[in-house]
Formats: sequence, C-alpha cells, structure tokens
Amino acid sequence: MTGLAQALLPSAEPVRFLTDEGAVAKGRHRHPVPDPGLLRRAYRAMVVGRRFDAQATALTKQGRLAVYPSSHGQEACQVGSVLVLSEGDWFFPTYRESVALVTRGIDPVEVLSLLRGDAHCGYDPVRHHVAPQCTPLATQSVHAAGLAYAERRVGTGRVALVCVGDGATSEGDFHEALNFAAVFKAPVVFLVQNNHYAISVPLERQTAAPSLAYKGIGYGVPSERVDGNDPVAVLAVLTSAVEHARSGQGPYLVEAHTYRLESHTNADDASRYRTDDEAEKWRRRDPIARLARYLRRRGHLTDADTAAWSAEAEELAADLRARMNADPELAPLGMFDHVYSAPTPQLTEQREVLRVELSAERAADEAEEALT
Amino acid sequence: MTGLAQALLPSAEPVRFLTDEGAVAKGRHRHPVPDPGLLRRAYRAMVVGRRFDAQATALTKQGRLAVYPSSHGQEACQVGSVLVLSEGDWFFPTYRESVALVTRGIDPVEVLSLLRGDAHCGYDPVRHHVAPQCTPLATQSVHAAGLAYAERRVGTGRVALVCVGDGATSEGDFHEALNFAAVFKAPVVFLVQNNHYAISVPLERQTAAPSLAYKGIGYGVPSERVDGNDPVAVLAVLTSAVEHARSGQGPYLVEAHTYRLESHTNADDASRYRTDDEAEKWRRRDPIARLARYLRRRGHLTDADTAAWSAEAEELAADLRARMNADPELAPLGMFDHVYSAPTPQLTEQREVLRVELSAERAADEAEEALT
Amino acid sequence: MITMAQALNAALGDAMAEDEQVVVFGEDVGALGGVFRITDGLTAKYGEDRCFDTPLAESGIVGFAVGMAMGGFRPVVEMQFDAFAYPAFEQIASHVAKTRNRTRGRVGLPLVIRIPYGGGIGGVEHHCDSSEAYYAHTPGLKVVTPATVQDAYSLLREAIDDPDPVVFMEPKKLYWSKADIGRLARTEPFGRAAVRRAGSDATLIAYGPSVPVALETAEAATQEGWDLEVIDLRTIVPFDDATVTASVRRTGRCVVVGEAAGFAGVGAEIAARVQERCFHSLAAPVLRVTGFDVPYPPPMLEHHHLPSVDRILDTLDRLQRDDLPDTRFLALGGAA
Amino acid sequence: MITMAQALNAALGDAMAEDEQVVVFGEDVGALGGVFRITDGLTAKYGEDRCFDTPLAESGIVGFAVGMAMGGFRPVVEMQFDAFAYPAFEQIASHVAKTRNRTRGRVGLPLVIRIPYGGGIGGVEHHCDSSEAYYAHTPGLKVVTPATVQDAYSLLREAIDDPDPVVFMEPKKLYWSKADIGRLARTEPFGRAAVRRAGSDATLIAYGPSVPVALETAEAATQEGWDLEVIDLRTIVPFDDATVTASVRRTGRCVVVGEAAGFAGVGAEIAARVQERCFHSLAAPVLRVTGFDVPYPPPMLEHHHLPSVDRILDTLDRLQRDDLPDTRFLALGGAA
Ligand SMILES: Cc1ncc(C[n+]2csc(CCOP(=O)(O)OP(=O)(O)O)c2C)c(N)n1
Ligand SMILES: Cc1ncc(C[n+]2csc(CCOP(=O)(O)OP(=O)(O)O)c2C)c(N)n1
Ligand SMILES: [Mg+2]
Ligand SMILES: [Mg+2]
Repeated sequence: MTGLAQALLPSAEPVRFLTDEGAVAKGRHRHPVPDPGLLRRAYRAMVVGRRFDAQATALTKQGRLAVYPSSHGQEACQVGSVLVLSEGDWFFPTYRESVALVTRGIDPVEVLSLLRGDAHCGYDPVRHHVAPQCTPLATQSVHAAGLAYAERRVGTGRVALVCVGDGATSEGDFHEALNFAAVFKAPVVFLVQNNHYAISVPLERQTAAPSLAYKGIGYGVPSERVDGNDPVAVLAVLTSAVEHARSGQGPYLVEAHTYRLESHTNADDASRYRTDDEAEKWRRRDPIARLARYLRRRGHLTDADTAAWSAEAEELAADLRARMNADPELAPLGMFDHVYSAPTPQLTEQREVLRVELSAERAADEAEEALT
Repeated sequence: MTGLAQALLPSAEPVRFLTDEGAVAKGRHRHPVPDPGLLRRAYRAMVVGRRFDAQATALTKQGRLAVYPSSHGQEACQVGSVLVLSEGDWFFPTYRESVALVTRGIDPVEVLSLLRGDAHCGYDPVRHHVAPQCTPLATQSVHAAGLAYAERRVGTGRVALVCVGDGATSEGDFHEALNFAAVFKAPVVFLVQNNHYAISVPLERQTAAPSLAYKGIGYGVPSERVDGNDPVAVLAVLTSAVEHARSGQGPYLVEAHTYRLESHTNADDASRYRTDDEAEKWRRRDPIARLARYLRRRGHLTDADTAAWSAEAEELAADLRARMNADPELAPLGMFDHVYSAPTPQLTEQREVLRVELSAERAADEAEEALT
Repeated sequence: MITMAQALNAALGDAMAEDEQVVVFGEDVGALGGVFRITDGLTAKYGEDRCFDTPLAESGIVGFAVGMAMGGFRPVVEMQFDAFAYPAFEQIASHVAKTRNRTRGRVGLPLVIRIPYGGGIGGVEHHCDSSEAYYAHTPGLKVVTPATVQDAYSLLREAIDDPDPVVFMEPKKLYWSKADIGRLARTEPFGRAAVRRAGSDATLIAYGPSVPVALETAEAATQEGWDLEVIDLRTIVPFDDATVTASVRRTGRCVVVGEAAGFAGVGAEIAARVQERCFHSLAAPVLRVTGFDVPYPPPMLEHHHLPSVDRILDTLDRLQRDDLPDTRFLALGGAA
Repeated sequence: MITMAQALNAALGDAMAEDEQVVVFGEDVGALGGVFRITDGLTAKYGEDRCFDTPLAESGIVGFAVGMAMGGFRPVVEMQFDAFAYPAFEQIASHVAKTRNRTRGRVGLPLVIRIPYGGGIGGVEHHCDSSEAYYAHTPGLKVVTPATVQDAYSLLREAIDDPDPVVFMEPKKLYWSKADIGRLARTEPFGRAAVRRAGSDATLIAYGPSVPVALETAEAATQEGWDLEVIDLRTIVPFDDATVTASVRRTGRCVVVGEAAGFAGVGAEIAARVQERCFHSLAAPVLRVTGFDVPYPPPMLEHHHLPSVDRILDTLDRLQRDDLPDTRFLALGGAA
C-alpha cells in the first residue's frame, strides 16, 4: 500500500483515551489530549443535555411532543460535535441532535418546535449557524459540503460539521457528499454517530465494511474511528478533524462508535429487535460517568461543580416543562408565508379561502360563547 | 491495519502482465495467467470488435446512427468482461459496451438499434442474459446486484458482471449497489472502466481517491486495479473476480485503467478539453498490438490466424454496412405496446388517434401517388 | 373487526404463502415488522429469505427489486414514508416504469412499491406528502390506492399478482380504520372505480384518504338537500373513465377531492378529463378541493390544510345549486 | 441573428458579470461549455471559480448548490438532460422547494436548476422527457420555460435574480432557433404569459417547445377559417390566470398543447383551471393535445408522439365549430 493510502485509513482500533471505567487507556494517539477547560465544558453540557433529553422524553409521554428521538447515551458525540466548533462554524444536525442544539445555545423550546409540531424549524438557522434538523437521511451532508466550500471560497476560515447516523451512510447522498467535499477540498467534518442501529436494522445489515470509517479512503478523505462514548477521545479526534478542515486540507471523516440506549423514538419499541443485555453493556460505558471519573481524579471536577451543573440542568428542565406545557401560538395563515419570497396570485387566493374559513369559525365560536 | 482490511485493498500498482510493448512485465500477481485458448479468443474478438467499432463510427458519419459512443482503445475491457462469463451469467452494459455485446454474440444490427433510433433495445435481454444498454449512469449497477442476489437465492451458480465508467462511480447508485451487493453477498463483479474521462471531465475532477479501486474497502468488497489495456491482465483479474463471486464470497470490484481514444461520442469534440499528446501516450499501449506480440512470441498466433480474423472482421463490417444502409422497418403503433402487459383503456384510445392519423396519411400518400 | 393495516399484512402473508417468488424487503420490515407494522410477523412465518431488512437506501431498494424481478422474483418493497421514496425516483421513472416498453415486452417487472402516504397522523415534515401525481404522470406505472379495508387486501393482492410494476399508495391515515369483514376477499380488478354512495345531484370523486371525507361530506350535505354520489377511484392508473363519466353525465356536477397540492396533481387530471368527456352534461365547472399549494404544514396546522367536510360543502355551494342554464345562454335568447 | 442557445449563454455571462456571487456548475459545463454549449466560454472569461465542472452526481450537484446558496452564492446548475435530473429529485422536492418555508423565510435559496428538456432532436431514451409536471406540482419551486430567443435571455436573467429557486426548463428543440434581435433585453417578469398571436375563435395555450407548433397551427388554421389566439405561458409557476382567463372568456374555446405525457401533466392543470374559471364562457370542453401516455419513443418514432399541427387541427375540429348552444340546452327549450 502506498503512503498516501496509509495516511487516509483510520486506526485499526477506535481511538480511546479512557477505559470503560474512566481510567486512562493504554495506547498512543495521533490526536492531542483536549485541555481541561474544554473537558469541563463538555461535562457540564452532557449533564445538562441528558436532563434535557429526559425532560423531552417525559413531555412526549405527556403528549406535548409529537415524537422525540432520544440521544441518551450518545452525549459525548452530541456535545463534542458542537464544542469543537467556533461560533461562525456551521453545524448540520439530524433529528437526533437536539442535545447538540441545546449545547449550541439554542433555546430548548425552539429546538423542540419541529418535534412538538408547531413549526418545521423553530430556530433561526442563520443566527445560530445551524441548519434545520434534517429528517431525509444523509441529504444534509451534501449541503454541508456546499456550504463549507462556499466558506472556503469567501475565505472566512469557517468549517462545517455534519452529523449522520450509521444507517444514513448507506444513502447515495452520503457518498456524493464525501466525494464533492474531497474534490473541492471543502472544509467539512463528517461525523458518523454509529449507534449500531438504524431504527431496528443492526449495523451488520447496513454494511459489510471492516468499519464505516473505511469509507473515507474511497474519496481520498482521511478518516478516524473513535470510541464515541469516550468524551476525551471524541473531543480529541473531532478537534483534529476540525483543524484539518480549517487548515485547508479538505474534509475529514470520523466514525464514533456509540449506542442508542433508548428506542429509536418514543414511537418505537426496541424490544422487538434487540436484547436488554446488549444495551446493558453500553450502559456501563456511560460517557458522563467516564468523564466524571477522569476529571475528578485529576482534580478538574469538584462536588461544587456537579451540584451547580445539576441545578442548572434542573432549572433548564423546569423552564422547559413550564413553557412546553403552554400551548404554542399558532398562525394557520402562516403556512402560506415564505413558500416564495412573495406570494403568487394562486397562493393569495388560497390563503383567502383559509382566511374566510378561519373567520367564519371564529365568528361561530364567538356566537357559541355568547350563548353560554 | 487489520488483516481483513489488507485483504480488501487493491494492489499498490495496477496489475499488469505485459509491458506497454507486449513483453512480459516483471512482478508477481495473485491472479493466475489465462490459458492461451482464452487469449486467442480475446485477440480475435478484439480484432472483430475494433472493426465493428470503426464501422459504427463510419455509419454515424453517414447519418445511419443517431449517435455512437466508441470504445476504441478499450477493447481489452470490452472483450474481457464478456469472455470471462459463462453463457448463463448476466452482463450489464452501458451505452459504451457495443463491442462487448458483439463479443457476446448479439447480432450487431440489434446491438445498434438503440443508437440508430428504431428501438430502445434491439436485442432480447433474456435470450442473451444481457440487460439493455443503460444510459442513466450507474443505475444498472443496482440491478446487477439484485439480479445476482436472485441467482444466488435460486442457487444457479450464475454471476453478474456490470460495467460502469469512472464518471458513473460518483453517482449515489454506484455506492448503493456496492453496499447491497456486499451485505447480501451477491455474486456480482463491478468493472469500472476508468477511461479517464466522463465526457470532458477528467478523473481528477471525479475523485480525490488514490484510485477508484480504493472504494471497495468501504463496503467490505475486495478490489483490484488492473492495466485495462493489458488483455492478459484484464482476463486474469476478471477471471479471479468472477471466481470469487461464483464461489459464494460475494462481490468484487475491478478498476481497469484505460483510455477513451475517441471523443465521447461522434457528437463530442475532445479537442475542447484534452490534448492529442495525452491520447498518443495511450495509443502506444494498444491492447490489440500488445496481445498480438505476446501471443506471437509464444507461438499462439499465426499469420493465418490474423488473416482469417481480419477477414471475419471485414465480413462482419460489410454485412453490418449493408444491413444498416437499409431503413429499418418501423411500427409507430408499437409505441403503445408493452407500456403495460395489456393496454389500458386510455392507451387503446390514444393508439386509435395515431392509427387514424397513420391511415389518413397513407391514404393521402396513395392518392398523391395515383396522381403522379 | 380488522384494521386496514391488518388487511395489508394479511394480503402480504397470503401472497407469500401462495407464491414462493414473492419477497418483501425494505427498511425495518423484518424483525420490527415495519414502522406501521404492515409486515409484522412475515419474517417469523416465512423466514429471513422471504422478508428482510435492507441497507438504508431507497434507490438501492428499488433498483435491487428491479434486478430481483429480472431474476424471476416478485419483490414487494416498502418505502418508509412518502417523501423517502424520492431518492428512488430515478429508478422508478427511468427503469421501473420503462423496462417492459424498452425491452418490447421481453423484460416485465412484476414488482410492487408500497408507499405509506398522505397526512392526518400528526407526522412531521417529509412524512406527509401526497406524492401520487409524480407516479401517475409517469407512463408505465400502475398507481393504486385503497380507501377501504376490503380493498386494501384486494388491491394489494392484485398488485402482487399483476405482471406490471405497481406503485401502491397506502393512506397512512386509514391504517387504523376498521371494518367488520367476514372474510378478506378479492373485490374488483384494477381499473374499476367503486361507487361508494349513489346520488343524483352531484358527483364527488376521491381516492385513498379522501374517500371517507367525501362520504362524510355526502352525509352532511343531505342536511342541505344535496344527494351526492361518491366515487372511489381505487386505481388512479388505469383510470376508470366509464364509471366516472356515467356518474357525472347523470349528476351534471362534479367536485374532485384530494389531499395533494392541487397544481398539476391527480385532481387536475380528473377535472380535465371529466370536463372533456362530460362537458355537455355539466351544469357547472368541475371544481377541486385539494391541499393548498404549500409544503405540507407542521402537524399542528395540518387540519387547516387537508380537504375538510366544510371546505367541500363550501365548494358545493359554488356549483349553481339551482339547475339554471347559465346566463350566457340566456343572453343568446334561450330560457329555462 | 442569434440562437436561443446563444441567448442563454449571454444571460449567464451577463449575470456573472453583474454579480460575483453567481456561480455556474454541473457536468461538463467548464472546458467543454456544456453538451449544448450553453456555458461556452464562461470558464475562460470568468475563471474556474465561477464556472466549473463537478463530479458526476446530480443529487450532489443540487445539494451542493443548496449549501452554496446558504453560504451566500447564487448557484446556477445544469442537469445534462431531463431524465438525468431525476437522481436529484429528493434534493429538489425536499430541500430546494421547501427550505424557505421550513425556515420561515430565514433561509432563502436563490438558485437556478437548468434542465434541457423535451424531444424533437432525435435523442435516445432518457434524453427527451418532458418533466415539467414533477416540478410544477411541487410547491416552492418556480418553473419557467422560454419559447423565444428574447425570452430565453430575459427569463434566465429573471431566474438568476429571483430570490426563489427556479427550475429553468430549456426546450432542447429550440436551442438552435434563431431570432433577429437588436439587443438582448429583459421582457416581462415571471407570472406574465404572452399573447403570441391575437385571435378570436379559440385559444391555444402552450409553453416552451410547443409554442412554435401552436403558432404554426394558427397559421394553418386560417385556411380553415379559424382565427386562433396563441398564448405562451412563459412561467408555469407562477401561473398567469389573468391573461389565460381573459383570452378564453373572449374566444369561448380552448386547446392546450404540450409535449409531456398527458395524464396528470401541466396540460391537465391548465385544462382544469380554465374550465373552473371560464366555464360559463365555454362553448366546448377544453381539449388537450399532448404526448401519449407512453415512455418517450425511440428517435425514429418521436414525430408520431409529439403534438403536431395536424393533430391540433383535428382537435380544433372537435370544438363545435359553429357556435351552437349544446343540445342539452336546446332540450331545455332554448334556441340560438
Ligand atoms: C431518506 C430517508 N429514508 C428513510 C427515513 C426513515 N428513517 C428515519 S430515521 C431512520 C433510521 C436512521 O438510522 P441512522 O442513520 O443510523 O440514525 P439514528 O436514527 O440511529 O441516529 C429511518 C430509516 C428517512 N428519514 N429518510
Ligand atoms: C444520471 C446521468 N447523468 C448524466 C448523464 C449524461 N452523460 C452521459 S455519458 C456521461 C459521462 C459518463 O462518463 P463515464 O461514467 O466515465 O463513462 P464513459 O462515457 O467514459 O464510458 C454523462 C455525464 C447520464 N447519462 N446519466
Ligand atoms: Mg443509527
Ligand atoms: Mg469515463
């Protein structure tokens, strides 16, 4: 094999800095250890994120969300993928990245609009430099490549990071995105959260590759595999990846091995296709616990910290609960807005149909109220 | 890197058995040398194929074909891809595989129907186990995977071989085909004829990979690179690939490095995007000349052979010329046939519109003739 | 009582039992039984080889089905949601639809593409498209959509038996609709619409998820003195001109109901062909009640988007209730 | 004299000269200048960064354009032929069309997808589809198609300037049509149809490649005493109801002409909306002359498939030439 080829292949084993128990793992890495400040921020974000996730799940049970795809267990990736980015960098999430979006600083209620069902995208993508959460799988990866290329063309020094799942790597768009990114040296990091399932379909049915990171070389894209439940390793590898992209060397592919502890969404029933034992194995690799142990041993995490951040998490949850328990304000006529930059005559007519209906309804309601 | 990964990667350099001059090239190969009988058949088919190709090009200039994509220079792949298959195996061609189809034994006039414009597919795909020549790029590669899987399921021992170009490897369908084939262990060989151009777009704009064969590992598909103008190597590598597939080990990816000596089609003008010098380099690697020299030195090719096969080629060309110079019989109403297994009422009505028009036209023609 | 989802499941199971060449595949159709459970239990009963999960790639799924059909199987593939069939569009339009014609009948593709479609279940964006027009506009495809439990069974059996590729559109909203059926049986073949309610004053034409809405409207309209006929197309392609035309010629008025965006949708085709064929019997234009020409709205707004009983009633009001000849003809000197 | 191809080329060049954010990319658009030479010379003049070749992947091209548009550019991408835009269908339907609405106006996508379409140039299968209905049926897309050299320039300039995504359908057959134009100029904005020929007896509605056929028919029809009005839609979305309706109300008769398969095509929409809006002025049904509902036939047969002058004339004959009220009204006692 040529040196070029060698340089593109991932490590034989997923990069890990921590053992499952949070001790320092043996082995040397080409990725520098993240500094304690970043690790503390990650810890805090994971604590808050997990609480948010639990709250969202609870709200779903109460019928306040149409659907919620939990990222419980994937917090290292959720948080790491955002914390390695600068403010101007772009983030391209899937439906599963709610915790990442909260980490990015988006109002949790805005994050949940899509899943509550009052709007397709609750937040302002431009303000946060976060694309709308994407449900058509892998399609956003091509956007990320295009946007990153645009940034390179303008010379902003910004990068994009796009999340896809293991299942989504099978889609043609994932392939086209990697290829376009490589050919145009777009500064984009592809993060595959390989949580071992695409809804019910296990990884073995998704690919026969030694691992998903081996896809990179087919595009000339350097790739790495990382223990996705090791927050230190995730931050280290993603930091390298972002630096690689930012320095003008083009895209980078990271496969994070992790696990979806919950069902696909609240609507799913994981017991139909997998055993509890399997999940148990992964529960023992909890990213929060691992990072806690690591930071504590090094004196970077105190009881005061954990108390403060737990309180912060509770506060966020309480606020979210309160605000999500109020019905959102809906503007039915808004569905005609922004179909185009200005309404067509046809849409103006159709809007009028609904407007008349709504005012008739309102009149009827008022009449009824007046009677009672 | 793990042993598995190593086993999936292609050779560092394209496999070649012959030097550019047709001498035996140095180096060891994991692929056995093809037997002389096969090489002789390949030689003969290349001679005939090249003559066919020249004739088709000439017919195009005379307006007898709507368009013709020449494979001049790619004969080793054209011929090799068919000769390594058994009769029951399936072949999935693109528009460029006319020479391959002639090699497969399809009537050259039937091969050219698509390009003459009298039918979409002139031959019977089922009879020849050859799919229709495919123009939507890479789409046929998924069919090949599905068909090969069907053969495996039925247990026929048959394989499929599908041709795609370097450009087509960028399409999502190519990716999906490799992945499906690998996951379902479909006995299919993917042959990429990397002729360095997709119309005008050079390989560097198509991929940043060390070579296209490096795509295989991303699917767990073993891959090989071969000098596509070395007929011995092409036959050797494709034979290995077919055996791999037939033996139940799943798909195999072969990248053949070759060159499109002509313009993309007669309608194209290659001088707009490449220099003659480049083509010249490849002309010196002519697969026919190389194999001739190799066979002659070993006593497997005589003057009598070349004379006989040239005559055969001329005969084919003359017959083709004669038959293509006659206008094909057209059946306009046939366009309504086989849209469905039985016509819908709507199509019956529409067919009637055309039928009435045609008979009115015929009546008018006859009336005019009667007058003159 | 049996739901439409169960009827579909039974159709798949019965077809698999009868014909070994029938294979079912797609995303999550195996162990999970599909996100809507339409394939529930098929893997357990018929084995991994007959009902199996694939990698997550719709173009791959459909293309693989094309290949398997060429190899003698009868694939029935599931697209998980309407909008997630779009990645397969090229395979559907360029191969599935055209292969029989391209090969002059030598290669038929007896395959079924099942697509849960339409709204009304609170789905988020990309999960509620009514995409039937894309397929109906593509020659070579048959496009079928059941509105009743019995038809769900029957049409899916027909689809699997059919030698041609069928895009089988399943109205998600009706998956849980129930019927008390003694025995799941075959009803009518493709190309036959059903008159779900006989009436004399106007014809409502609907299909799939809009049929129950049309029927509900017909009930409500009796209060206003309208006696409406309701036609369920059952198969969009082939189209049953005979039934539709006979009805509209008799009633003289017609409203087409459908969830899809109106512009250039199947509803447009229906309106166009009805007026072409029934013009001289029409007392009023053929009107349409369709989804608005907007991206499908968020779940909390979808009820404003979908054709409702009230909106259909409002539209009926525009059909010149009293059978007066129109003023143009009065001006010409005629009188009623 | 300048060809439509040259006018399109000029439009791209002028737009690139005026606005640095305009970038052109796709397959073979660089050195080659596109297989139809529409991008000829742009790379030479504006550099590799402004007009460039991409890898061969249409979904990638459109998706990359979405990303670049998000990043402030105004991409103009070329799909090489109609059927080769199908791989991009998901990107077009789920992202290009919906992003502005999904993001409530925060992310607009000012991009143009150029698609050479239709038949009449002897192209082999998959090279001649009239795919406009797929886009016109998808809310959020503007769908535009020029029929004249002047409009080719003007509409493409409009498309590039437009803040919304535009599917720009280029009639291949007219690429080499010529006009003697002093200066390439802007004509009318989107949403305005053009009356290409004024007439009083019936209205022919056409767009793109069918406009010259309609005009030719109008000339031929004078021999039979018909004075036909010919409308060129120019933009299918947004649709110019005002012009169309005014014409048909005046003429009382209408034939819609289009190359695409008729079933659920744009022609169906036109027929449906014309009868909805003009019913009481119509003396005859709105008829359609379209491509048959078959896969586009091989080149040697295409002239039998495409709407011809004769076929349109035959259809006109079915429009009740003599302005008699129809028999239904006679039965009611009226008389002309
Ligand atoms: C194009 C497309 N096809 C199908 C779906 C339906 N679907 C939603 S999530 C999902 C599984 C995705 O798995 P993966 O990519 O591994 O991400 P994860 O959910 O595990 O995070 C599927 C099939 C979709 N959203 N988009
Ligand atoms: C899906 C699709 N996109 C675009 C085209 C137009 N097209 C025809 S051939 C070609 C280049 C193909 O290049 P390659 O795959 O390298 O094959 P080659 O022609 O060199 O044999 C293109 C872009 C097509 N046929 N199909
Ligand atoms: Mg997953
Ligand atoms: Mg090539």
